[in-house]
Amino acid sequence: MSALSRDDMAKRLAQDIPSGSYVNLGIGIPELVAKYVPEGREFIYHTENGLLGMGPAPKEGEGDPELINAGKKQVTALQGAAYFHHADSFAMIRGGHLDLCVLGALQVSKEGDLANWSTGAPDAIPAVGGAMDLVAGVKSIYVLTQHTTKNGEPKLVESCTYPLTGVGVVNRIYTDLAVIDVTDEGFRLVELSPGVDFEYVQERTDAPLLPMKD
Amino acid sequence: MSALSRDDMAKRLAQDIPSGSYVNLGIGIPELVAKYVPEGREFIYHTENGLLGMGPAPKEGEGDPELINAGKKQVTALQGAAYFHHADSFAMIRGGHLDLCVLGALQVSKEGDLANWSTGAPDAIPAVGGAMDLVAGVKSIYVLTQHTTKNGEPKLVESCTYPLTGVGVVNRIYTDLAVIDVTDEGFRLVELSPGVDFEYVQERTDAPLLPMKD
Amino acid sequence: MLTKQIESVQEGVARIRDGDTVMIGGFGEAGSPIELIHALIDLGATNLTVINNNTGSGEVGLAALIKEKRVAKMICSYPRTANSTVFPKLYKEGDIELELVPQGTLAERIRAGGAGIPAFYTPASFGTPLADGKETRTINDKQYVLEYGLTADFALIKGKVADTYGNVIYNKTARNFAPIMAMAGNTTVVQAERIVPAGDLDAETIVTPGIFVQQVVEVCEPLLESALVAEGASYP
Amino acid sequence: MLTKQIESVQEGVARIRDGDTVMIGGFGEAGSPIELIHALIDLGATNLTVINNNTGSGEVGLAALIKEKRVAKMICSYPRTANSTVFPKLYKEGDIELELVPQGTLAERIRAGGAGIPAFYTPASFGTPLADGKETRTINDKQYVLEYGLTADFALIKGKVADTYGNVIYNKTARNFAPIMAMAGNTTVVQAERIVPAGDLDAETIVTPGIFVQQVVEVCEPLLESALVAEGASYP
Repeated sequence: MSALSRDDMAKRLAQDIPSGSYVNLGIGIPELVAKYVPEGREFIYHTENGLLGMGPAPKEGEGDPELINAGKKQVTALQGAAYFHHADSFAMIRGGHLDLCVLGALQVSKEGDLANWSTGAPDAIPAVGGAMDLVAGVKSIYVLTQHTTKNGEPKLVESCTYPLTGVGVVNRIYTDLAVIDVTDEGFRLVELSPGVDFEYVQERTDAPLLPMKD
Repeated sequence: MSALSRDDMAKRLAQDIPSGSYVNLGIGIPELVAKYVPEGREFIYHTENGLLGMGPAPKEGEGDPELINAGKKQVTALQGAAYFHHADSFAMIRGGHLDLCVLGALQVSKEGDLANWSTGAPDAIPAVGGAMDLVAGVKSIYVLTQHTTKNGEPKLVESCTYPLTGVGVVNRIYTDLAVIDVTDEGFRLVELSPGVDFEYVQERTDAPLLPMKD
Repeated sequence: MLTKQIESVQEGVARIRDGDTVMIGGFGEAGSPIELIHALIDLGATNLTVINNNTGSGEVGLAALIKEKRVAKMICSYPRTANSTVFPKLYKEGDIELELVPQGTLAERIRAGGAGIPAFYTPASFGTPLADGKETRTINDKQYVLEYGLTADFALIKGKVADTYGNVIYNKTARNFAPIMAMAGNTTVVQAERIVPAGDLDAETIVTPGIFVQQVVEVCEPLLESALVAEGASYP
Repeated sequence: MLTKQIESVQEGVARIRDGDTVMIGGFGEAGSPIELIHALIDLGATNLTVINNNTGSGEVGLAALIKEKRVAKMICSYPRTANSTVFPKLYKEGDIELELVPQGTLAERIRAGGAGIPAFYTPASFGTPLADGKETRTINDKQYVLEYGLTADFALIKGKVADTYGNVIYNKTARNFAPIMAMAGNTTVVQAERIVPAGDLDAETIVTPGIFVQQVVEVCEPLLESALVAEGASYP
């Protein structure tokens, strides 16, 4: 069994983004997607703190502390970029103008419910950011995550036990083991990672996994 | 009896606007107010079609058909002006950011109800423009109007018979005969035009007129 | 390199179908995308619902579209203006439907539609005939009317300069409804006097970010509605 | 000639009173009006409700205001970030109240407050704990949560250039919440790196029109939060 590395997971997901898409990448593994834009394609990145046409991190010493992404890291603005205020930025999100948002997950249910902002631990400081708006408004929500937690617990579940980010919002899940669609019938396998078999994925998924469609 | 001319009515009203006020002038007699800004004061004019810092009509041949006021007449933009879109323009209006709006009237009731957009005639083409938003949002609403209609009928009434523009919105009325406040007790005289007496105004007002406060 | 530039106004309107809702920018002639409107007349789509602050003037542009009986319903705040005769005539004959909306409510409904806000409360029109039959609500002792967001199949707008990514800047008060209609149109088509390569516009001064725009077409010297009306022109 | 220019940040915050609600611009350090915040700390007003996307970092700026226990309640979307230790400590000790709001809902509530919209529906947070106890509604088969507009006694924001009429332009992503907070603040105070005479800014490129701004103060070389945090600085 050779599960994909984080970079290979991001690279795999990037293959499925059409050229010209407006994309918002969540913090963490999703950020890696920007490194793997397939040859000949162009994605336009949106960051919810007010920039469309976000580029990579600046060269050492050339950044502006007031040109940052949603993770508060310094970025650049590409040719054709535009700045705007927060209400306009979330108008883009909530109004369905973004094509794709890639997010990490704590849990995804077979109905597409997403939990990714809180473990519900009583002593945790709750913090949600823009995740609830993104899942409510962006046309497609892809989750990019390890298939299981560090302790080996399934993240793809019958029903989320952590507080929800959104109800029935996830369209597709890319993990180190497989690509899985959320369908009306539940989780359906789209693709196995090289050398991974169906049973291996099913064992690590806490809900029925439907086989690939012919 | 010497009722004020339209220009003198506008001039009288202009005396009561503090310097630095953000002002929206309705179409018709209200537009004349801009001609009579008292010495040493500065008003900033807002036009709901997207300009703050509106100036007078351009010189012959120097206008731009895309620089117009709410009455669709060519205007100019003064130093310090700003352009914005319609939603932002009405955010200024509805959000209480404008200090004063001066409007014409068909009728004003003693409770401050205003009717100024429709006579309710069955064959009329209804048209409301921005009047309902202006009366709902601007801090002070002054009505500038002839005291009676061309046929001599009172415009200041117990209760409006024409369709309303807003309920309880008018603060003060400037007519050719008098300046009148709308108070919790009803119409109260503030000032008589030169040579006009109280009874003359009361006869032409279809609701009790309270005398000036000492 | 991606580009949203198309070659003709005909291409810009080609997918508009009978029964579609079309937002058309402009406040009077300022910002009216007259070439796109004329292309829409040539296309022949009918039974349209059109959203514009007014109803056009003379017999060109929006007024011509209405005169050709392509518009089943107008949603606007002020359907009669100087030189506006076409709409009043059809309206009196019962040949066109009118939804009259206060101008600020119209703007906010369009902005809401584009921003994914399905409904909001506004104080405007409370207690007036335009609130008849509408849900109302008291919030902090003040009374409000519930209004719904507006979206459209197409938005046709006019800019001054657009870039190939669809970023747009405007000319003075021609801006008016265009930026919010761009947000609310499923497909937004912009005619601009100049199309420049992405990167030529300053990212700080862009009014409509390209994400709201699907197509841009260059119309270098747009017709002027008032000049056409003064000449007594009519379209087609 | 009118001017909104004041001479000091002290003057800008002088009328803030105990118990006031204060919106503070910025997303992390980008757009944080750190000199105005420090002046507010010096002023001593307490029991404040503060609206900001975050809770500051290190022990300068917003974090310092919180550390001095001037803030009774934070309304924000993301109260913990790198180098943010002050808020978490007070929160765990029960010494500060938190109203957690999804970032887009926060932005829309501020914009609504400034635009005279008392309430609106949004799909964000439906079915989640953040919608607990909130009114919901189904519109066109989709479910929404009712949210209320936010206003504030004061808004403290940072611009790049302001003119004496209060028109403001911003620097890159430092724009973030500032334009909508300017709308929602009863008194909006802007610190800008440069104040220019009215007319020096291009009317087409102004982001915040002066009507939303009551005072502007020049702070030529504003402190940088991340640099201060790196030095281990604390205020006062």
